[in-house]
Amino acid sequence: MAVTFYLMAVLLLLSAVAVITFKNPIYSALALVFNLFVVAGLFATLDAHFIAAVQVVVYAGAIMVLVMFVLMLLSAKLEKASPFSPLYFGAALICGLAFAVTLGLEFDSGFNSAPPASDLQGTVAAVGKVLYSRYVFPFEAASLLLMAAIAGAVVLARRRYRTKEL
Amino acid sequence: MNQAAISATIWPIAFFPLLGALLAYVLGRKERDWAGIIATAASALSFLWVVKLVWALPEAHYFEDQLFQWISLADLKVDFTFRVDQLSAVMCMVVTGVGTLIHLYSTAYMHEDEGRHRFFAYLNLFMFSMLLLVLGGNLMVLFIGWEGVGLCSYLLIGFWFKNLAYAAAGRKAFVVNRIGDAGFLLGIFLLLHLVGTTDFVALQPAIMSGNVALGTDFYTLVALCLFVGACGKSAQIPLFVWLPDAMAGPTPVSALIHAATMVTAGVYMLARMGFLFVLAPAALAVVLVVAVATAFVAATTALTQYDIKKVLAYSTVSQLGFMFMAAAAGAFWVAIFHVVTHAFFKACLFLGAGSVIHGCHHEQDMRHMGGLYKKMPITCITYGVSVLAIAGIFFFSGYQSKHAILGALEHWHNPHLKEWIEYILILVKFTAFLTAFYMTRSFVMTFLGEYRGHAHPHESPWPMTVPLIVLAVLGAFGGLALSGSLGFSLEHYLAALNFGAAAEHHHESIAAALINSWTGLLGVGLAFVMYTQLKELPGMFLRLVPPLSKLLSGKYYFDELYGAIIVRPLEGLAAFLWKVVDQGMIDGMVNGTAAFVDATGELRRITQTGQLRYYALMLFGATVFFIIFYYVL
Amino acid sequence: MELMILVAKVIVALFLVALHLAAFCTWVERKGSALIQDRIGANRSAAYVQTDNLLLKPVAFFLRIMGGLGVINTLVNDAVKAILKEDFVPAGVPKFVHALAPFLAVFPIFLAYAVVPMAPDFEAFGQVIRLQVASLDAGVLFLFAMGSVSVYGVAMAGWSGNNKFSLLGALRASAQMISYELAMGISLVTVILVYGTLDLYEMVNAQGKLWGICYQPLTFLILFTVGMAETKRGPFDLPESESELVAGYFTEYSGMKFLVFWLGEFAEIGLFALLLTILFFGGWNIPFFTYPSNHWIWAIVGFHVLLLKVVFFCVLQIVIRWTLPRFRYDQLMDLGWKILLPLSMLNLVFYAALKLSGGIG
Amino acid sequence: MVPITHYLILALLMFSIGVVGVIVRRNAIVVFMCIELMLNSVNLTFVAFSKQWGNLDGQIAVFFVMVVAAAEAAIGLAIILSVFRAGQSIETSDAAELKF
Repeated sequence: MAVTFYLMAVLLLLSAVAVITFKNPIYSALALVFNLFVVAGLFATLDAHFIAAVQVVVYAGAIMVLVMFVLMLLSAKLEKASPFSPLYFGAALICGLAFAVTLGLEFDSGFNSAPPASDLQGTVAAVGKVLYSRYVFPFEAASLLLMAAIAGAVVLARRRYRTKEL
Repeated sequence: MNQAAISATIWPIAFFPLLGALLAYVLGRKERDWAGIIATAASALSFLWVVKLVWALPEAHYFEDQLFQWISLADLKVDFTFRVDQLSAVMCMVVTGVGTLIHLYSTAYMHEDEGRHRFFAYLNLFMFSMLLLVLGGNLMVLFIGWEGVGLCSYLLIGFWFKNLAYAAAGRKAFVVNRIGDAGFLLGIFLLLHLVGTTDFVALQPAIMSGNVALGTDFYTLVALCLFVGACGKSAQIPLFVWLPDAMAGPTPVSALIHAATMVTAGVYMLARMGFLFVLAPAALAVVLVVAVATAFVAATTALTQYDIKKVLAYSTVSQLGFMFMAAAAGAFWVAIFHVVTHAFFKACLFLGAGSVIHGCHHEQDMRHMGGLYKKMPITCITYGVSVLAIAGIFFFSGYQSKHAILGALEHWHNPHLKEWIEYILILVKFTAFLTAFYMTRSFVMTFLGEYRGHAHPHESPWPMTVPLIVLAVLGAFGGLALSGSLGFSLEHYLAALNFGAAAEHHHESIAAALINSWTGLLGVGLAFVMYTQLKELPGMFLRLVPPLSKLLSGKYYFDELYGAIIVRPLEGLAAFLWKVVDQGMIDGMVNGTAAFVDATGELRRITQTGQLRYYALMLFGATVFFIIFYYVL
Repeated sequence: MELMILVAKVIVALFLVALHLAAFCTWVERKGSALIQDRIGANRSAAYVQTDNLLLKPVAFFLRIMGGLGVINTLVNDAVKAILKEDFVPAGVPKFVHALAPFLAVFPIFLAYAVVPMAPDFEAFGQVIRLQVASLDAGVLFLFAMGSVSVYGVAMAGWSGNNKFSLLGALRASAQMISYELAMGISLVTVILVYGTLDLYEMVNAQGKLWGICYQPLTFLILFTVGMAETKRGPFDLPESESELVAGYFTEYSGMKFLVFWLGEFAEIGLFALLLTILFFGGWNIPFFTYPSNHWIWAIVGFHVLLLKVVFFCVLQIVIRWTLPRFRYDQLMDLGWKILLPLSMLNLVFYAALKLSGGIG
Repeated sequence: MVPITHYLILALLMFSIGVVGVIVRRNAIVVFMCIELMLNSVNLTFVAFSKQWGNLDGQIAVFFVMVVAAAEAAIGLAIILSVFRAGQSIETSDAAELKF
């Protein structure tokens, strides 16, 4: 079990680094898809089966497909490569490291390293029961949010006036 | 009002003019001539409804029409109620009757004006407000009408608002009225606070029972407050200065609003609240002093005026003083009597003046008139009859009411001023003489002698002469008809206004009456002689006493006085507030804030690179900073 | 022991079912299309196999029969040809992605076979065995996830071809798949609602008395249509329409990689047939017959009953593909968004109301 | 079992990588993907805590994060498309005109 986790962890970090280092955004997207699958796997190791499945369906199956779709739509026209900016790279690296280190320091004080005590199973039935009882109003609100997002996307993406052809 | 209520439909009386105002404006925009017809019709309908109601009004009863509950706040309940009792009936008759005539007159007088749809809409709106005032069953409804007529007065004085002086006159009327209204409102609030109602029917027993915590002092206070309101509306010293200026409005407006109806609202209010005033003798004494002073000052000022409308205006102020004298003596029916007769002959005078002005192509200076009796016979005769009426010559209506006033003053039974009443009577009689004198003067200067102007005067068309004739007849015989001689006695009709004051009846012979009108005869005769035969005499007389003449032609310098003690300091304060407080401090603060934001914005602008990743860097950098700050430091 | 059973299951699922179905579909595609088009079709392979050896004579005869039916042509000749062909990779192509795409297209489909139960439980080796590689709690959800993931292979194939035909094909394919996924998801939810479970085995059990098709025909029709569109075949084959886009997203593929796409497509047909059978046609259930025990004999019977039904649906899909003309692209989108999606939503509401009123379940 | 701390550190590292990506990259879609990376690392902590405390609320939170992410993807990509139409570029550094 532990081996699976560490293997996944390594893959996760590698793919995450790949996301931000690939020059070609399509490769970044592929790396991210892989990353998301690994996250789903990590969810599975935490017995969150439903969330793992939803992760694959929503993230990998919908969001990233959309991203890929847009990338493919635009990629032929995106020849310009971003010039590398050492200033930003350095600043970002320092920022990220400081972030990791300062938050990591907190773990010393806050948590012991005892393994999880609960035998919680995130099955469809279990999650569904909580979702449709305690969280039914947020759930409905989420449906409204999605509706608004659909409407917004349609309005934004519709070509209202003819600009230069894509 | 120890009378029984009968419910009846009263609201159409006020509703017709309101509808008329709307229609006259809306339809008048398309076709100007419709406005006059609509407005006159609305006014006439209202008059007919009043006649119908008054005809059916039994003795010692009143009609009541409770429309809806207007205000409901905790304990305070105010109903929107209309009532027609005898007092209201008389006022309604005058307002709608004279009003209709003046509407008819205006259709001809205003027939060339571009804005006449506006004019008639205002006029009907005024009728509506005035009817609200006299029909209102409590002080609150009365006050709506009170403010409504003030508004219409303002609108109509400034009707030709393109003339800045006219617009300023309207403003002056409005502002001066506000001062009076403040007093009136205070009175209403005091009543509300201490008695808890403003309904007349409920108020009267409450006041007369004397169960008010503060007693007579309270009565005096409230009475004085209300009188301040009446002073403003009815142009008494010290708030009379607006009325002469109000002549800026079209002449029918002067006739209707500033002679016949609106300015008598103060008298009506006093009569309405008579039960309160009779319990406050001190207040009544104040009323008497103010009334006599007003009558005298106005009459003397009128002597030196050359503008025909100004003469009439000062005359109105003076006559209003007479009305208040009657009220001060507790003879409220007499006050109303004079209101009615005054409405007849003063409306006739104003309309006659309007006819002259109309005929002389908007000439108002009497020095440029004269000899008009040949050109405008009807106007001349009606004007002459009205002059005799206002002069108080027996049997004309003015004699009846003025005689009643003098009679009421002779029976002064107020503990205050008891010892002065003799002298006051002399002054009043002298004022009556002056009235006859200056009115005859205006008649002579206008109609007799040779024409001194350059226009081509002509007689007015029938819509103007018919009201003149009707009003002249009323002015001649109206007083007699109301005095009881012909079987109808206004005194008896308004018996409810008799709050224990001694009602003395003295039947007099015609000879005695003629003798009693000696002041009027003297004034008329003297003026006639002085202005037809001895034309140098008035000038000589004025030159003999230069300070007096200056004082008179300067209208006692009331405007200048107010200018010096009220307007100038206020202007100074306003200038200070404007230049120093508003422009300096407040604008400075606002502009300073803006300048500060502007300056800091310029600084912040440097950090706005528009680069997303720069913002992201700042965001995460700040997060890191705060984490470090919190955990490490 | 456990491991061996698992391996056996995988072999059954992958080789006995998935690959067999794919092969069978390929043959039906070839020979069936010839039948429909009144051609003879492939019949020459092994036509001249002759032998003098008496023992081998039946074998030669069998081969000749197979050759005459086109089986050898389809399964052997074509496969050999594809494997031996040059694996041509165009210039300027991201090679890794190009190579990865076909396998990404096929992988989720074969993975999906893992959660499908193939036969009633039976007892062997002292334990109850279920012929299902992974008995997932959320079996339908997994199927759906795999369906949505299979877009990647198509999209990457089209993009990595560095060819406008393949890119257009990929765009069409992914748009089509995304569009029809909505109706598919909602219809699956309807099915879940009706059976009250996400477990495919439980669903089959629920149809012991009455097949699902009897009381949810509309759901079946929607899912069947969506399945045709998801496999990008039949009248929905716009992403690879020869007359417009050469071969769509796999224009730049040849040899083995092309074969893999081919395989994936037919495996998907088989998968959908399997799914429809399990959801609506009672799986291995036989009308008016209940399996008397969980003896392994009955498991084999059930397995073949299931396969029979699956074969029927495979053939049905291929027949439709060769019968109906192709849609126009706007018609395709209209069908997906304006007809199937609202219809499936209404359908869901209807069954939800029915369930709420106690009509079913 | 692996202790929760390891999950948390893993999530932290992934989050930091996402942060660096957001700052360094200029392609709007890649920036968007980096944000997804960060969201996912947070999801991981949610699920890990959920397991730790035996409470499903964490998984519910993940569910809602996914809903928001889906909405964000729809709107975000539509905006990126609009930006591209307007300026023929999805570089964030090119969309810097609205700065004062």
